[in-house]
Amino acid sequence: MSTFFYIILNIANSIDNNLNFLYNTPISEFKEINARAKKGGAILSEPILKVQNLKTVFFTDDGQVPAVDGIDFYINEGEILGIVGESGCGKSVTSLSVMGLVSEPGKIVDGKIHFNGEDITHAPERKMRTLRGNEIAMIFQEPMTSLNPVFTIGDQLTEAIRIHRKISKKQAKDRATELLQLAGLPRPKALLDNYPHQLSGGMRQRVMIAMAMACDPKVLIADEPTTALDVTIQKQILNLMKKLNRETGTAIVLITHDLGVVAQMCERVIVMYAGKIVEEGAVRDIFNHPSHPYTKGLLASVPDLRRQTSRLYSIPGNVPKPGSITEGCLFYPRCQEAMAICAQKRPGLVDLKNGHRVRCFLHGEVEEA
Amino acid sequence: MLAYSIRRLIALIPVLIGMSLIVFGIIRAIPGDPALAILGQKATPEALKQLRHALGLDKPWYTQYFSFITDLLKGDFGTSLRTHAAIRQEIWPHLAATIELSVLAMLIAVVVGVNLGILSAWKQNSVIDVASMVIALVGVSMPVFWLGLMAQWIFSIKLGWLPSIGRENIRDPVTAITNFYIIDTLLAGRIDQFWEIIRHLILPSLALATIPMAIIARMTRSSMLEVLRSDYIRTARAKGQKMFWVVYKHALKNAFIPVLTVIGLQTGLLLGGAILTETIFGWPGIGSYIYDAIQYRDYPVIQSGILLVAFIFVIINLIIDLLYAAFDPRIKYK
Amino acid sequence: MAETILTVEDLKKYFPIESGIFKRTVGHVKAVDGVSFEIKKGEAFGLVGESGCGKSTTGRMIMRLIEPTSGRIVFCGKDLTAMDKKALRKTRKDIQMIFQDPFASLDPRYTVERIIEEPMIVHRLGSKAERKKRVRELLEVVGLSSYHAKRYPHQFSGGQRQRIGIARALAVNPKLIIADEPVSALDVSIQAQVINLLQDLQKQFDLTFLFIAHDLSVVHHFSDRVGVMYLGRMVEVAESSELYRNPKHPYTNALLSSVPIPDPDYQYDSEELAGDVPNPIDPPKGCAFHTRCPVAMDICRKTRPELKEVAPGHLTACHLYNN
Amino acid sequence: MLETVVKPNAPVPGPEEQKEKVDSPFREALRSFKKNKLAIIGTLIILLFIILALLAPLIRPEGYNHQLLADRLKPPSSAHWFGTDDFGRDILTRILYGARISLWVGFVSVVGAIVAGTFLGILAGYYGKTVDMIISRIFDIMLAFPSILLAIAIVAILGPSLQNALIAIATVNVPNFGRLVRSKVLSLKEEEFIVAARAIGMRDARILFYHILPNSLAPIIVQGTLSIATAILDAAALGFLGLGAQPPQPEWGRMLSDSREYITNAPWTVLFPGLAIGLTVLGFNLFGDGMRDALDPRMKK
Amino acid sequence: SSSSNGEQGKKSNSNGNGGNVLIFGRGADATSLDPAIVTDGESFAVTKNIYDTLVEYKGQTTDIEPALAESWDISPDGKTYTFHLRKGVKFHDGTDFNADAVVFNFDRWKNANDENKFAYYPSMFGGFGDKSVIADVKALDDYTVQFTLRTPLAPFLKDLAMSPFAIASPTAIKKYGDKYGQAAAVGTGPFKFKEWKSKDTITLVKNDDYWKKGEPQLDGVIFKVIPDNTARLNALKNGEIDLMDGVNPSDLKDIQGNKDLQIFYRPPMNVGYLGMTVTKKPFDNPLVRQAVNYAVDKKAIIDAFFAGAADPAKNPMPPSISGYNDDVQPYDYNPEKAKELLKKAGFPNGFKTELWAMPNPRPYMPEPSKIAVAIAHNLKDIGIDAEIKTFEWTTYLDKVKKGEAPMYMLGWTGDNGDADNFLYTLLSTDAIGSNNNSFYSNPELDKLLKEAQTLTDENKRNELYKQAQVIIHNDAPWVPLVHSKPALVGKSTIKGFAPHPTGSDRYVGVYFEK
Ligand SMILES: Nc1ncnc2c1ncn2[C@@H]1O[C@H](COP(=O)(O)OP(=O)(O)OP(=O)(O)O)[C@@H](O)[C@H]1O
Ligand SMILES: Nc1ncnc2c1ncn2[C@@H]1O[C@H](COP(=O)(O)OP(=O)(O)OP(=O)(O)O)[C@@H](O)[C@H]1O
Ligand SMILES: [Mg+2]
Ligand SMILES: [Mg+2]
Repeated sequence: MSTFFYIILNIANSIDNNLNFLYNTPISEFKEINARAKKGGAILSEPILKVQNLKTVFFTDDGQVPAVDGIDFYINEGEILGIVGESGCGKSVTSLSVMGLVSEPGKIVDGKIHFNGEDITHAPERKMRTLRGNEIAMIFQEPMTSLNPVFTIGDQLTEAIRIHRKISKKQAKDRATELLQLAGLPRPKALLDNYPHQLSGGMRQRVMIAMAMACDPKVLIADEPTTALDVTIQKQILNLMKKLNRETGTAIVLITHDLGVVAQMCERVIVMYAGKIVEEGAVRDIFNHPSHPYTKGLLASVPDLRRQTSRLYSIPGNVPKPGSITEGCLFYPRCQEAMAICAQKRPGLVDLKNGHRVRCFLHGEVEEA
Repeated sequence: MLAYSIRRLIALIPVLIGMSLIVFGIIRAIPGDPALAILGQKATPEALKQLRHALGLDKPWYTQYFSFITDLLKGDFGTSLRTHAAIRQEIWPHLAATIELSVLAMLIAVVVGVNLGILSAWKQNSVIDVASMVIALVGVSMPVFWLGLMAQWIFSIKLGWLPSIGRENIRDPVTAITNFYIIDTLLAGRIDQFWEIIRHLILPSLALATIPMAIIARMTRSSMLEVLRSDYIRTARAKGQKMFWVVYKHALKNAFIPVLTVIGLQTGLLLGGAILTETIFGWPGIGSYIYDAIQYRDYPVIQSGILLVAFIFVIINLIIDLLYAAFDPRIKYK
Repeated sequence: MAETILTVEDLKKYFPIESGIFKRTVGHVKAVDGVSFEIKKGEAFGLVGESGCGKSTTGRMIMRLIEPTSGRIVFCGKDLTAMDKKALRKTRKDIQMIFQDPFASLDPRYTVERIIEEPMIVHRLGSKAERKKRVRELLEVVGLSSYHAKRYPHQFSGGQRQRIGIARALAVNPKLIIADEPVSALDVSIQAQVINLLQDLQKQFDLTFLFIAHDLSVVHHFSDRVGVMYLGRMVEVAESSELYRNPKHPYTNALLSSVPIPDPDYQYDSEELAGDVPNPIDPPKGCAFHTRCPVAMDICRKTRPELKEVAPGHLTACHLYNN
Repeated sequence: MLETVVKPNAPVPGPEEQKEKVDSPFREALRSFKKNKLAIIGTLIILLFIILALLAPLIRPEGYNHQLLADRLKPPSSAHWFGTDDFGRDILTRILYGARISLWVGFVSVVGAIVAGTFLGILAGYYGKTVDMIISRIFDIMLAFPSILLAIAIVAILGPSLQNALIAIATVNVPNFGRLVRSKVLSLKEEEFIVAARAIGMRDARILFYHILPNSLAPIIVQGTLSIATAILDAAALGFLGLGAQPPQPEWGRMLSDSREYITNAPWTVLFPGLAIGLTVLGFNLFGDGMRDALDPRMKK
Repeated sequence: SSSSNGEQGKKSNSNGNGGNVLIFGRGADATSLDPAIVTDGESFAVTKNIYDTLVEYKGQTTDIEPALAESWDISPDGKTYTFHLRKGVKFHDGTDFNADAVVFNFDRWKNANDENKFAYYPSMFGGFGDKSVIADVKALDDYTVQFTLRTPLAPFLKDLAMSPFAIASPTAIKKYGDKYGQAAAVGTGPFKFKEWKSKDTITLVKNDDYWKKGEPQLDGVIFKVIPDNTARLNALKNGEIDLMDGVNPSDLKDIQGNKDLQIFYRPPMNVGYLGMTVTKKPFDNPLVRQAVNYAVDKKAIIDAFFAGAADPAKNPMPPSISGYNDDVQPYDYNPEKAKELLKKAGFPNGFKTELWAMPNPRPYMPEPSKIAVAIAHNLKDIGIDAEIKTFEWTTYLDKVKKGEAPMYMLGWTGDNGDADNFLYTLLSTDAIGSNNNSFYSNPELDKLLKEAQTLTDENKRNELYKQAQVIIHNDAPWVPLVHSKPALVGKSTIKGFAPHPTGSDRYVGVYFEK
């Protein structure tokens, strides 16, 4: 039932995107539209998080690294959005940019981030603090190192709660216990007094999830939450996230490099390559009809348990570092379907149907703006 | 933890025995005759011979070592060759003087150094960072004795703000109870005297604190930088915690662990290495006590003094190890 | 089929847990607890299992980089466990290893040329010129160019480094290659390149592989036969396709159903394994898997099941198949 | 002997593979070192002192012991930039010649400590067990002694002289390097590339000298340069106590202690030697820090 | 500094200590307060004020005046001394001072036979028990003591005035046993021992019952250890101490210009010299030794490193001691002559040698290593290349005494103001192995010195000593450098202080000007 609901929502949003209407609308109007929409009782609503043309550059000694090079995406309430891409393509920097946590020497140089209709791109630290962990929460790839080793689980959980909720320590503790239970952890009460090192990786990742859920965030950004875990544990964690998403309606941005995980979890997916979005759309569309040669290659190069192929498809060459390719399509050097134009011009995103977009000249000669 | 400490202490025994052997060996290897040192320039050869006999210096070394060790095990440091006083009684005031000085110096070094390090790391590459790191670098680069001299010259000779030497106002001596004058004056209820003690402590403790402060600041900074890059700091920030608390709560407790090692090492160094500062500031501490004894070849005093300092050093390290457990729950001593 | 090149019999490794200053042994990590299998010439034998189940330890014991606590390793008819140091060094020419971490397994101070040449120097193969020539050939074989020879490892990407590691392993014409998670650290697109390369080399040089990985789909793809390990023990051994089609052990089953399939329409078996892998210091009595096993029986808590052939060429250690 | 490889696989062209500079790790380190302003300042300071030390006989051919009692304790002037000391000797000249002593002591004592420490550290780290136990305990014991007292004792045994101060400083530093090398050997032993070397069938000795030692070099060099700084300070401290260089050698610490009685009347006699020590030590500290940043991968991203 | 004075005054009043306590700053601590067992000046400086001796040096001389003995008779053969003791004197512990106390003290030293304990007794009186010059000490009545000597001893009375022969309370000595001198020190002197903080302070308080009426005028004396000369002077300038010794000569000029401070010069009873080991080549050649004598510019050295607080020396003993030969013509500073002599001795191009310098300052030489540098520079001028070597003090003494040094610097402070204490002690053949470190031996000289020891006629003795000095001058085993007048610096309010040549001062007659 809920899946159906989401599909509808997706379609509605895709239409909006295609109209390219909302992007250029000032916030005040946005609110108006929203109000109108509510009045009319329509399910059409603005995305909870919207990123436009985000560009985050690292100003290193060896020059500028455009880790995130002008990406657009949005996520609606209650949705699970997948972001896939290989190592170094800018997935983490994207999420950190949204959180306002890009560290030196990185800087958001361009673009807009709207949360709940509000522009938070360059919001002051004070404002960001009220959002972080409260409205937007985040969990990281490494469960082993993401918890502070010298404080108890209880300390860290109650802290997460008490930063945003004016409640007593006792109440915070109760809430923490509840959260741990929600995350499916056994003996939640006893766990509060444990230190991270006394927990297994899977348990720690659950604690991280519990912590992220502490203040019922509207958006949860999960940056490769299961990469470090064994498959059986990964399954537990993924199931947990799905359950939370269903029960609390928290929108999840699921960052991963595992296409299997995306297929299992997400409704919509963004494929990133070297700091740019190369393809975007509903999971089914993309898995069934990958349009970008990179996406195609990626899908073909994953061994599938269900069949014994003699040889895997492999994309030649290496993933380039963002900024290392200055001319033409970023994928051009590895592309098997490359054309002359690919070497000279940068492709822009071409809209296919149903919000399926692809950055490739094969689908139309749209140049990057 | 108690059991662990006891086991550590037991394990110290071979180290201490090794140390005592080395100290003993070194001292006997030092040329120069204690008898001559005692009797001085005017000594006659017969007198020297007789004194050597009286002091037991003509016995074979192993006999001397054995009696030294057996006495030591009985808690007896022996008597000074020169003053004939029981070392146990003589040494304490000196040790207390040095401890008082070192503890204060270390306190200054830790408080200032850690905060300087934190600020630098927090505001990496800012003016504050560069400034405090330059200060720290200059701090480790300047010879302490020179700094001490300069401080003395400026603050007590030129400006006359602070007393230049000693632990107390000589005209108003402290009645020693614990020999920690800060405590003694308070016990005696003499606030005026207490301030006088503090005034005497300021220059030498600052001079002594310079190097450890600089080292601690640098260590804190680099350790802090590493910690600030770690995932759990990102987690803490992602919770919406204020940067101040992220730094002072989450980062510091982790970053402090390597700093702790440095603090332990430096405290040990201060105890034994205060000689120069003690000389300059006329501080009647253990360093000058031992140095004096070396000059006079006062074997029992050198032996006991160095061993005591080394022992304290080892104990400090043990305490530091136990403190690790307090800071880092991953370390468990059982 | 072909002759057996490697036989591992009841291999065990108990790491002592030392404690205190006196280094008293207070217990043991039973990293590998009685593992047996054999590998035939020209075959790729895959070893899967969750983290910490003893895969690497097994691999390293075969190279005698770790001394086994007990058990026998017979390689080409020679008992490796009984060899002295010198003989062992000689044999190492025939068994080579590829490591998981392409960043840590190459000495950062040497050029690629030197790294690949070193095994030949150690085993005194060829003249200097011959060795140089061969290095270049090897580089080409693994898909690098000979102009890469003068570079240092840090100037390569992960996939390229892994190729260098492979070239080094090939340098002395080994008979058996132990590949310990050779692709786990690599990106998806690069992973396929390396797997393909390994497969090509296997055919080209008639190599035998012990292929260790935690990713079941990779093992499934690469290996002819697969062994599944759980907590230091082998729980199932079968031909690759047989294992997927017809898993016997509940653990293998769970493992298979946990692998995310890159297909949005795939229907997952919603059952998930409860709990974590138990602590190898204190493994559960009886069948080590019974604490997480959905179909555990009484006997599983008491008796440890033996690895037995339950179908031709299909072995499993589970009480379900005891009668 | 070697079988020729037949069919080459298709090479994988990478975009960045065309013409990249081939940089050894050393060159890379050098490059990052060059970018470090403070480190460059440190290098310049050291170079300055080295040049001055080398050129001292040319700049001041009259030597460091040219006394003119009539010119005692003259304040800085155009004739004597840093003034004169109580023998009427030019302080600048003495500082120039003193640089030779300080640099020499710092360098030689540290090299001595490195050689001895590395040897012991390798023994302890690689052979482990009893050897390790014994050596480590000796290091523990040596480190438990206050180093300045230990140095004083050693000088007392050998007699006060520059050479003996040098030996004392080297000895005191041995356990530092020993421990460093030992821990480095221990950690490298677990590194995968060492495991790989063993897997190749390499002998222990070869692993030690071709892989473990070269990889321990960076921290040793870093620690070494920083130790030169402390060694110079230690030598000055010993000189200050009269246990180092003997007069009329222009050792800076000795110059300080010889003129500290003039601090009120002729402060320049104290000021300049102190500054010379501080500056040189600062130079080595800056240089060492730069080396650490350049060589220690932990400090890199 | 005046403000800090006032402040301190206030505070000390609150402590009930009185502002009338003199604080004496010095470089080292005493070793024991039992003067009989110590040999170091720092101990005597304290005991001098706790104890009295039978007779006392007068003023700043080494002449004798009554002290605990009001008067004495000497038998014509010079072998019996009868002392009439002062009546009504009490030890600080309240016990009576009387003849028995004197006998007790002398018996204690004489019969000990333990040089570890009593170093000065055997060295001044020839040994313990039967070897001692003192055959017997007995009480004739409560206040009369008779000493019987085996042979006449010319400096006997001067010896008795020495600090080690101070009379201590028998009761206290018995009571404290081994701890006497550490835990307690009980004499009859002007001040009572109160507290000793090792290596820090020794506090003496006024003895209200002192036999000399109206003395002491101070309420107490505190001896404060400040090892460093500069630091000590700073402390004085800051008003933390009142008086100090061990002044850097270089500071004297500055002090002279300071209204708040005054300088006291201790009359010299010492000699600082450059010794040559005559058994070592090339110093076995008197010409070489003379050449060295001509080479050293004493005046320049005194100007530079004594700030004038020393007299150039030409004899091995200071002029204040009777028997000094002022007719000896000094070797003047004359490098040309020195070179000539060297040439004559067969060293036209000079030679290489070592010049040993003491590591730490001594009363007769405040900055030995600097003086060594200056001397080496002088020697260089005549072609002698002398490398300066230093050892730690005990090692230095040890090696010098063993004759290992070719040239060495050393000195001597007189004990009792007698010529014998210089010439015989330092340059007789008998003294080789103890204090004749040049290993100089001249039978002619020995004969003169031996003879002088037994004479009681002052003039005849002096004649012999004058001859001796000529011999020594010609043989030139030393370069006598200086007789230093060590400076003490005090607040200008200190009155009545006159430092004594022996180096131990009494704070009797000393007061602060209001
Ligand atoms: N602090 C930094 N300084 C310089 N470059 C950086 C920094 N952080 C990230 N980058 C660069 O930004 C690019 C994107 O990094 P990011 O961490 O977002 O990749 P990712 O997609 O999350 O990869 P992974 O899957 O490995 O986590 C990388 O090429 C990286 O080199
Ligand atoms: N040197 C060692 N000392 C003690 N325990 C060890 C040692 N090496 C490995 N172990 C333990 O042995 C067990 C098996 O380790 P092993 O590395 O073989 O696992 P693995 O299956 O390769 O895991 P991974 O997938 O994480 O590589 C683990 O519990 C590990 O902690
Ligand atoms: Mg990432
Ligand atoms: Mg492994």
